[in-house]
Amino acid sequence: MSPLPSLARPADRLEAMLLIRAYELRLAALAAETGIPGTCSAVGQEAAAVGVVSALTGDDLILTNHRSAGHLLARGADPGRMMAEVMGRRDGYCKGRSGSLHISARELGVVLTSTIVGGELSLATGVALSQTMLGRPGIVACFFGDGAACEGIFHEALNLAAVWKLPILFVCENNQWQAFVHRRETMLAEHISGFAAAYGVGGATVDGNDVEAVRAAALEAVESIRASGRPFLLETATYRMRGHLEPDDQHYVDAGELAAWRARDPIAQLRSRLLAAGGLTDGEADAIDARIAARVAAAEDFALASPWPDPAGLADDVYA
Amino acid sequence: MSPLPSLARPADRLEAMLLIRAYELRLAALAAETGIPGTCSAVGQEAAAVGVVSALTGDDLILTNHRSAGHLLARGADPGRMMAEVMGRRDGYCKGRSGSLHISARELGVVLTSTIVGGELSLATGVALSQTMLGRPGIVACFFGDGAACEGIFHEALNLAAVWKLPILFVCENNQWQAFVHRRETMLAEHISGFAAAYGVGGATVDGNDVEAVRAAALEAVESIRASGRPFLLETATYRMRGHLEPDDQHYVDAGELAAWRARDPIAQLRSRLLAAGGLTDGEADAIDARIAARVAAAEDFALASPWPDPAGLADDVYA
Amino acid sequence: MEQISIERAIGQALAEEMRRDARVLLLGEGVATKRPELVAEFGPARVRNTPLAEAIIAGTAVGAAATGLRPVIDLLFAPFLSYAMDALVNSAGKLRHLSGGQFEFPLVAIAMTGAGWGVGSQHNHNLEAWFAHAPGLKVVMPSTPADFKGLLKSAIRDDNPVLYFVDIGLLQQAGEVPAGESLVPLGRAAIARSGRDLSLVSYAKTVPVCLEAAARLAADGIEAEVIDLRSIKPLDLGTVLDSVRRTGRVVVVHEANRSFGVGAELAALVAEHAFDVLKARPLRLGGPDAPAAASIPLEQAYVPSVGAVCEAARSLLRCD
Amino acid sequence: MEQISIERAIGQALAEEMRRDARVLLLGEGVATKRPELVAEFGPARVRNTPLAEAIIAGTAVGAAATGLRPVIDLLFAPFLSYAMDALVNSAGKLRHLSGGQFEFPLVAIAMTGAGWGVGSQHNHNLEAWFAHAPGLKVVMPSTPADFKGLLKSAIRDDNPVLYFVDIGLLQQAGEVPAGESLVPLGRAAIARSGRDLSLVSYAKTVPVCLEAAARLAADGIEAEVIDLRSIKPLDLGTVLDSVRRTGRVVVVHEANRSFGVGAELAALVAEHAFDVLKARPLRLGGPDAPAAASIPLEQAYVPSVGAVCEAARSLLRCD
Ligand SMILES: Cc1ncc(C[n+]2csc(CCOP(=O)(O)OP(=O)(O)O)c2C)c(N)n1
Ligand SMILES: Cc1ncc(C[n+]2csc(CCOP(=O)(O)OP(=O)(O)O)c2C)c(N)n1
Ligand SMILES: [Mg+2]
Ligand SMILES: [Mg+2]
Repeated sequence: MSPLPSLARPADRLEAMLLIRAYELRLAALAAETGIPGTCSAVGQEAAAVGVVSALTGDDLILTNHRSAGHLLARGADPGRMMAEVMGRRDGYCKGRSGSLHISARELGVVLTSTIVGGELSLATGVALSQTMLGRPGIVACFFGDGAACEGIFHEALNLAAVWKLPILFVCENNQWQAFVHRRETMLAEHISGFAAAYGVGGATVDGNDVEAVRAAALEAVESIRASGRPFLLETATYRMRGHLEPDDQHYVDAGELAAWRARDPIAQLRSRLLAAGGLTDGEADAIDARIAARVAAAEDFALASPWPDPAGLADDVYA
Repeated sequence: MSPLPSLARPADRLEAMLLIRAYELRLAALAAETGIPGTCSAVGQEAAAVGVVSALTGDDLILTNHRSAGHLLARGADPGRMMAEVMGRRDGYCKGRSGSLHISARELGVVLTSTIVGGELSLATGVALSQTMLGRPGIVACFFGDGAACEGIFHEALNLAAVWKLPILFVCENNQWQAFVHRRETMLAEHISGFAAAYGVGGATVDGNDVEAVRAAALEAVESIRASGRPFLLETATYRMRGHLEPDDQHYVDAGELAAWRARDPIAQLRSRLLAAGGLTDGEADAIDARIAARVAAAEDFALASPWPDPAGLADDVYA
Repeated sequence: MEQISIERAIGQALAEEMRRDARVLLLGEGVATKRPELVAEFGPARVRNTPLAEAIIAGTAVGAAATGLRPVIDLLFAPFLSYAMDALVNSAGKLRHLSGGQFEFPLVAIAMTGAGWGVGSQHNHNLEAWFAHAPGLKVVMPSTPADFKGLLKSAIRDDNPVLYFVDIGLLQQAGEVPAGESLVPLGRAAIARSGRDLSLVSYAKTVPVCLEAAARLAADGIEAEVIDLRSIKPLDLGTVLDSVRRTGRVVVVHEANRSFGVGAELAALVAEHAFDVLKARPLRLGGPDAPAAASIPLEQAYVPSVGAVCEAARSLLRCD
Repeated sequence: MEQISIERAIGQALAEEMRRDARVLLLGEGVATKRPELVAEFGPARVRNTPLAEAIIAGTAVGAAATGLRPVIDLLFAPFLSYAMDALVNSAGKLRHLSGGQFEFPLVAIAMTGAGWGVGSQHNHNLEAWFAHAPGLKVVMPSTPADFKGLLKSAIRDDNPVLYFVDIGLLQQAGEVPAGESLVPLGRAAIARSGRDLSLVSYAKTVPVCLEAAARLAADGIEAEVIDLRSIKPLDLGTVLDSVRRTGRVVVVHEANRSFGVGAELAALVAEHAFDVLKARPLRLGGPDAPAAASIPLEQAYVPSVGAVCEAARSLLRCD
């Protein structure tokens, strides 16, 4: 396990969020300009990712889905190797075979990413079973969307984790959208955390656009999982500020709703709060911006310089 | 639709329960004696079936599963054609092709029986959609077990029914067993009806061994469905007094638990209550017993006299 | 004739059939968002966004089809069918036969498949062989806009469950579509090009590959006949055998994994029924036994190429 | 050598491998109830009853396999795999390749299939072709107690996901099983009977059918070689071609629906690789393109008979 980036200070978390934003916006621009395969960006959801990942230790494992850049970057993934992966290049985390939709990075503890909605939920119980049966210390954090909560597998996973006492932090990123369908068309309840009680496990909903609130809730949840060995269902209430898959003109999105959430941009909120409270100076903020810009530019250069995979390996790594 | 048997009077319900019991015990004996393919009997669960079916009208449709004899017989199925079906004979409801596990009888409104646990739940929403979109009056009653409630499809069905306002009475027959596994090994909660609230629909648990209580709860649920167009989740708490599939020695069953439930036999309870309250005389009770014995004997004769299906039709009725 | 895209051909077929028959409805994740013109014309009850839950989408369609509606469901990408197998295979495919012919299942399940978007094999996986092997289902996989339209219309009118696969590699193509009512019957192949020297049998994306190969071969004086199967089940064996009886040589070409694919059935049928006239061994070209990678060069290399088809053809003519 | 049943052979293989390797565990509906001796020896953590939820059973196994355990899951009857397709096909089969080789999936999924219990095609459906067509998976389907034991042991030690199909028609058979450690390698066929006139290629229940046919044919001076594939994937093409090169004639026999079944791949491979030596067209015998009915005479008629195999064999020799 490579050393994780520190997310201990608020400024670290701001920097992580900015990195995610800049990385995703650059990929979105590239998708629009050059037609590289689009990504599912999580712009607007950075606090949910960074807040939860900041509450994990290096022993903990992460499962994620198609909208994974935030989780991976917060965990310390190299944006260059990620961009290379998105572009299908050889130096990507998955040798270019994954593209943007199922990036795993075992070296970072990000395992078994699935782009089948709910796939990560089906696998998380097994990963947690390995942790407990092999006596490993870490818990398992499993990120999924409000849409995934409509799939039966969400219930099967939550139930099994409850009955078998598996140490899983189920993190539902409720971004109000399921591709081109609003959450409200798919369920009567507003929140997914309501299911926790039905399964006899702990649950909570937190403001997903407030990274400090997410972190606090995640720390509490992780502590309860470590203490009890039982799963916990944490919902981050947030919003997908861009489209489902770049490029996407969001014509189907209610403009008022979008504007209201944009006004609650998690990055702008944290930045102004830190500046106001003296936790960050303008100079420090500028320095962060500059670092991020340089990292994303370098990542792009790295990715574009990476060779294409060789079609001779089309059937490699299929069987062990 | 053929005329339904009346289940309006308590004595009718007693007779229906006795028919189910006698029919199932005879099949169990035949399975043990002659090795005809075994059935999944619902001995002990007759009140749950009769109570719910008695609350339906002829317009309503029923979906059921592998443990269906009670639902079918309460609805007025001919025990002879049922036995013929179980034995795989030509005069069975499904020409002998179903055997005991997926008997449908469209003429009785018992449609699309599936022996895939949860299969009936996946189909009920569509049947209800037909009812509403084609302007038909009946609601849909969908019977399933506590085990089926562990399958993700239960949640998908309940959620869709809630969101689309489908007129479905979800009837969970919680008989404490899921084949060879006790319910308590599979979920932390004791009751399935707890999920109703999470989906924003009405729900209730009723003593499934008290046919009058089941009937009352079902009448209320059906009324609420007809009035609101919304689904309802009714759980009948009962017990599978025999094994999963005949023959089954139940060696894995806790003797104390079994004895406690046997003491609450739904048929014995109703009979003694009716006799005590004067709703039934000993003579009437004897007459019922005699009628039942004659019907089951005639059914067996009919079934055994029915010819085997012709293998020349192996690929008939595959495509319309 | 009008030149329209496959996307529009599908939209036209849906609109025309919904106009013709009020029982036809369209269900799926985002179908109402993506086809506002259908919502406008037919209303939200007949064009419904669903929750993100393929199992209940399919189950609902199956239950509705059995009871009077004629649903079309859009399940997006073929691998998502992995959640919908029970309803399609165990219910729609089997319950007609098992129930003794009590039900029909007039439904169409649409799913996209094939290389084209660089999204990897959790989106790009050609699964037509699974459904062709499942009794009770039909499978179509057209290659031209006219066939997409005409086959969808026929599929909607068919009283059986039809899997309708859309090769995304073709989606951007435009082609002539006869104006007005024009049905393409299920189970009828098309001779896309006539030739006397060998038969190239294919469907979907590899039909244009074969046509281009045939053009190249013609430059060398080799006249290849190209057969576009259009339907995989029912299979138009007559047209295939007719062609092979004339040419004496056959190459079957498809994108799906060659092993245990549709081409195996075709090669086996040809070997069985045209053994006497075969001048050379029957050949098959298909994808490698590997999941398709996201990286565009890998994805493209997965698909049988014009060069590979030419080479296979030449190898057969050499061994004359 | 000891004569034991297939049921016991499987139990021995499980016990021996669990004894040898502490990472091996057994999960499934009722596995702990049905194998108390394994619970007694290995404890309840390694032999676990699960909730009734095939999707999460499979998903748990896949997640566990990728992270250090070696799970064996019992999914009961093959059609129940319809709930488990995502985890098996999209995750276990694909995530090794898509992740660039980061994971291995050493797991075994056991499922029963085939005629024998008169339970109909929602229990009896031979699905091996589906999994053989899915990249990344292996498929075995033995016919003798020794092979059941030896192949299960090898499957458990294999680092890939293996589907292990148990033909219930064979379950009651006893046979010799070598005492002590004896592995049967995956991907190696057995010559169950030698002969020079034609090759009968089969697996599972139809191997004894072919052997009986061979005995009958021998009475007429026809010497049939019977090949028991044992593994369907990897396929021992060498042994098959070797045999066909000697005999010049082949009949492939299996119970599964003939159309698009495993036999198609075999016939196609033989036609491709042994065209020059074939003295007659390759034939296939398989089930009709229909779901298997429950009625015992229908169920039995579904399976290729000794008479049909003899007739096919004779027809090939006649056209010499
Ligand atoms: C089983 C399945 N169905 C549909 C899709 C297509 N799809 C990809 S992402 C998505 C929306 C997922 O919504 P949610 O779970 O809320 O996650 P979000 O995209 O909002 O992060 C859909 C429908 C898929 N990948 N897998
Ligand atoms: C998908 C599936 N898994 C497993 C089975 C085997 N099986 C048949 S009935 C049964 C138990 C079902 O339990 P429950 O839903 O509570 O119904 P009950 O039998 O108690 O009436 C099982 C495991 C099946 N038929 N289908
Ligand atoms: Mg969402
Ligand atoms: Mg039960």
